[in-house]
Amino acid sequence: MNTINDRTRDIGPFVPADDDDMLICRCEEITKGEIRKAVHDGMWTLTEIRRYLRTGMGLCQGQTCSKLVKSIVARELGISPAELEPATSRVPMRPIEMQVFANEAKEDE
Amino acid sequence: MKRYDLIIVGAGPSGLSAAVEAAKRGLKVVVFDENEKPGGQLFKQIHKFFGSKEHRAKVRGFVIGQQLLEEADKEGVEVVLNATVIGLYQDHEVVVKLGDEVVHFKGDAIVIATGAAENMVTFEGWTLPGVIGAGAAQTMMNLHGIKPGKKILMLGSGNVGLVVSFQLMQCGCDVVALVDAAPRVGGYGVHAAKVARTGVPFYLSHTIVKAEGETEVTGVTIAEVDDRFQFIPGTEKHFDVDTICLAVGLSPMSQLLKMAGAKMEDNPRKGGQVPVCDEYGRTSLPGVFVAGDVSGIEEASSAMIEGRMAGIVAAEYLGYMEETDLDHQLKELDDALDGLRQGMFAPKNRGKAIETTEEGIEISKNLLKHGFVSDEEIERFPGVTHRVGVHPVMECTQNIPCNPCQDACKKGCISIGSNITSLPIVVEGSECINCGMCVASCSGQAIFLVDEDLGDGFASVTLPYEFLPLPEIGTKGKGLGRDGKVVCEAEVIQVRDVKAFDKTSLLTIKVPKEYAMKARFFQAV
Amino acid sequence: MEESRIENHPILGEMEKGEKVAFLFDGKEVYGYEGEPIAAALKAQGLMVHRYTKKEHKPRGIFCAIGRCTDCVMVVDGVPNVRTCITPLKAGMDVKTQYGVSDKPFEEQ
Amino acid sequence: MKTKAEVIIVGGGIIGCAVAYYLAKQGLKDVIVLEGSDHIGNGGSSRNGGGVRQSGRDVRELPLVMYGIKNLWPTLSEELEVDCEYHQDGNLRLGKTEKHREILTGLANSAMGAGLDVRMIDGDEVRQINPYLSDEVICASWCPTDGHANPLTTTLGYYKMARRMGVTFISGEEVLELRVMRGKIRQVITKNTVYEGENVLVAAGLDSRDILTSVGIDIPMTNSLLECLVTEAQPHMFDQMLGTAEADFYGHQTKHGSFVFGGSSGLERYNKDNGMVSNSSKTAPCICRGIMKYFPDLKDAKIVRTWAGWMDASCDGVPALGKVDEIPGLFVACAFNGHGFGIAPAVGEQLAKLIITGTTDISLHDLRYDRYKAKI
Repeated sequence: MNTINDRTRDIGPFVPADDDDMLICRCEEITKGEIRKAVHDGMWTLTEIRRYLRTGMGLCQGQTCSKLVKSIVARELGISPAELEPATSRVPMRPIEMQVFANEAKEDE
Repeated sequence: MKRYDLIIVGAGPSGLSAAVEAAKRGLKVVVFDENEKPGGQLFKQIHKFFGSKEHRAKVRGFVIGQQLLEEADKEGVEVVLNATVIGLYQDHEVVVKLGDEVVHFKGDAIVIATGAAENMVTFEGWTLPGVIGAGAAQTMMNLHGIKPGKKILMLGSGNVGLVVSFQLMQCGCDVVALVDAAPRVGGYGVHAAKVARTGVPFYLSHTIVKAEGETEVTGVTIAEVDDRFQFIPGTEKHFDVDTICLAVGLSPMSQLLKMAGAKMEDNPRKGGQVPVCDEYGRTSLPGVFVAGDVSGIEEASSAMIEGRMAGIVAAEYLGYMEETDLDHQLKELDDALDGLRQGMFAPKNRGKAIETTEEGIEISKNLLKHGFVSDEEIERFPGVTHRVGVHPVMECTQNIPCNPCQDACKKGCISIGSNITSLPIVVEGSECINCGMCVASCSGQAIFLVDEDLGDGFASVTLPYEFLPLPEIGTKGKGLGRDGKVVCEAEVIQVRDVKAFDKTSLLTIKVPKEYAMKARFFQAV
Repeated sequence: MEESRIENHPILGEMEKGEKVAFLFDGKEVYGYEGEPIAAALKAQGLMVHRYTKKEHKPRGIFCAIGRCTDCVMVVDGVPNVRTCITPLKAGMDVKTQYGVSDKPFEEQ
Repeated sequence: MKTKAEVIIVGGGIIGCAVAYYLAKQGLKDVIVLEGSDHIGNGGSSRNGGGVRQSGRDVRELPLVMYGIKNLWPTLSEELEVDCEYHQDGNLRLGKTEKHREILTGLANSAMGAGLDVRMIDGDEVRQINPYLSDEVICASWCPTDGHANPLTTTLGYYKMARRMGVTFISGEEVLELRVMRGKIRQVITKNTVYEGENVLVAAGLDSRDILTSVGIDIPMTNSLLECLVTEAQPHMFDQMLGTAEADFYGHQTKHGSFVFGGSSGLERYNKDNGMVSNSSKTAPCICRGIMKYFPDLKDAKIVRTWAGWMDASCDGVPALGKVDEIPGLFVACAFNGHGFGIAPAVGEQLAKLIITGTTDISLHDLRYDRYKAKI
């Protein structure tokens, strides 16, 4: 947590790759190229990537793509994936209808 | 607010085990599970489990699930299904979606046993309908009775990929190939061998180039990869398939713990993001415990032991047992867990290329590369001997924690000894009575009963058979070798299907004498 | 038509099923077994495509089958984004292919 | 690592990023932005409801936000090369009771006095503008030039462009104290490093109070929890920004199709902090009930995420902004009270101008850091 990260560190230029149009986030339809470009735009944490591109913000809440995104970002930054803190998990763990979420069971029942 | 001594999230092997132990010690326990049916992945696991008696070895996964549920019920555990835990908040508050409302609960202690989620891998066309997770395949066929596809390619040679490939064939699907980018089969050799001998080709150091098709999968192209996992041009191979099944590992489903503020770590050896916890599942949050895959990917057998441990430490945490009893009660479980964590596939050996067995025998190269032990290699393993009359041939060639075969033989023909990972040996001077119990008890389907000389130039081979239709006596067909290729003519001379075999039928085939140690599967023509 | 159903299984025996019921798929009457996931009933009919994605209009079908990935969502009784792999089938349900978040094909949206 | 600069900005939220961007745009690129958390824009900047509105605001901050909406927001996406998802389709501030009508009329009148195009409309007219609203709504203030945008992409867009132009950003650098040397602000001290700057801007939200305390400046503010939620994507319904008379519910439909709503449960000032800004278990259900009263049609929409953030609530509800006269070189921008997003471009541009030239186009006098007085 809270490790110094100097965003001026040189990570080299963005080099287009053959598989840049590969879909990574299935829910929000975000490609590998978009993720790689975002890293070069300065989005160096998974939280920033998610906020910038919406990866992992779809219906599945990142359950499918988070590990994939992590490895792409780590590779682009030249670091180990384990060094990247996963984006925060948030309530609700599964999508829940508004009328159900609103309907709190009464204490006396 | 409704309060329990212990709230458990997840009614899989670890959650139910924790519930049973805690309830036995007097705790008021509730288990929430989001699924319609309890048991977690156990109900999709139709193969016999490995291990020893205390690990419920040779019992099929779904039966273990039923047993656990019965125990939980007997101990007064409340198991609530279709109950989605949507959040773990401060002050041990668990909010659950139940039907059309949300309910707030408090637990003096909480066990998170949410299991794991499947990893994915990308390739061109990976989003096409027809590309599915191995878990999806298991769910469809074993829970809902639907074949996931007709012609299927499996990616992943770990235990999940191997076991699911076998299950796909059991329900009538055609598995056209088993592919893995790694250079060696990742799962148990015995699981690989039972798939390979039915004729499924293994492509190690290969991966998927693309899934073909416009609106759904109609084919797949794979290619060989070099040691940096880059495609080698010119090695492409095409298969007509309608389904591609992905079994590329699991990740702990630890989000609830992260959300609640537990200290987390990223541990590749445990499969990803896991809560920091001690050996009994105590996390950094007082009163919050973990068990099973959520704290590190392992097998259901170890998840059950971890669950029991968590249930016991939770009981101690809440004062339902004396601290002084704790060590004593955990000791037995420590030993059981330690037993499971031995051998070539132990967590501590993950990623290591092991070349020889504990006995100093060279591991079969063919097994690792192609999924089967070659005819030449098999002779060097201690379970493979030659004798007059019927005798067991145990093609068990890797050190895995498993010993039901030793107990299965009432005549004492088979010995593993006190070290549960040792390779089984045929005991000198013992007498085989051809009862078949060893064949049916072997979770790896690696034991055969062979009579190398029936007279008239023929031999008999008795093999485990878990497919439909079951051939009848007199059925003529082909004997397949360990590699799944036709080696000889064969005829079924005996079919055994008794209750003690637990749905593993025993086929005895008659083959020419020279194929006694080569024919290992039967294909009717 | 029902060839994807496993009639008899060497280990599990005969599969338990609910009552056979009729439901609508894209306006056409089809049959399934009450209580099985909608996706299972559709798979038994040979259906592969559950929806077309919002951005790229690409087909999607069953992927995880346990309610996580949300790729199998369809419009059920007028409500979009229903996870068909974990939603039990009921008699008379109106199940439609989902286009983006609508049951209308993109050219009609 | 660069530790000396012409300007050091404490806080990598939208204010810090916007000031850095406008400084660089005006040629001052010798700037370091220090963000205490691991992520740029990790406080209110990425946790607010996305409103870009003038109506309902205190007249003291109206001139700034009106300036921003007129001059900066319309071209922001092109300027930042990111889709800020800015929609200028009006703001309905809704009322359900006569008391609400009174509050709204008061707010509307004072805003009109400050030159804002805002008027009171009745329930029927409200439903002509937004037919999905329930009959419980009896009136609203309507400001057609208000709107909403995406706080995440806007904040990170400012960061991206400032970084591209040469500003140094360092995250994970929590500032502990400032130090005055020879009568001027000079040092910015973190756990690991001592930075030195000619000018220092403190734009660190709630933490600004502790940081400024180290040089004897106090901005009276306290924390208050803001909680929001977002639904899955839904078919397009409406484009207006919505709020209520008592500011207990607000939200909009995003370009993505999801609805972002924030709301109050009445507990926000008393939430416990377990170190990770967590939601209360009671608020999201409360927001859902609130939404359904206004939008019964959304009852089947699924909530996919909830989140919370600390607001920097000042004693008089408007920010502290500008030059700290008694300490040359020190500037503040904090206490935005949960509505710092819409105003951020204007604040960023004007503060950059203030730092470079010593003057602003819009007077910041009413927002001075030392305006706070006792009531008698």
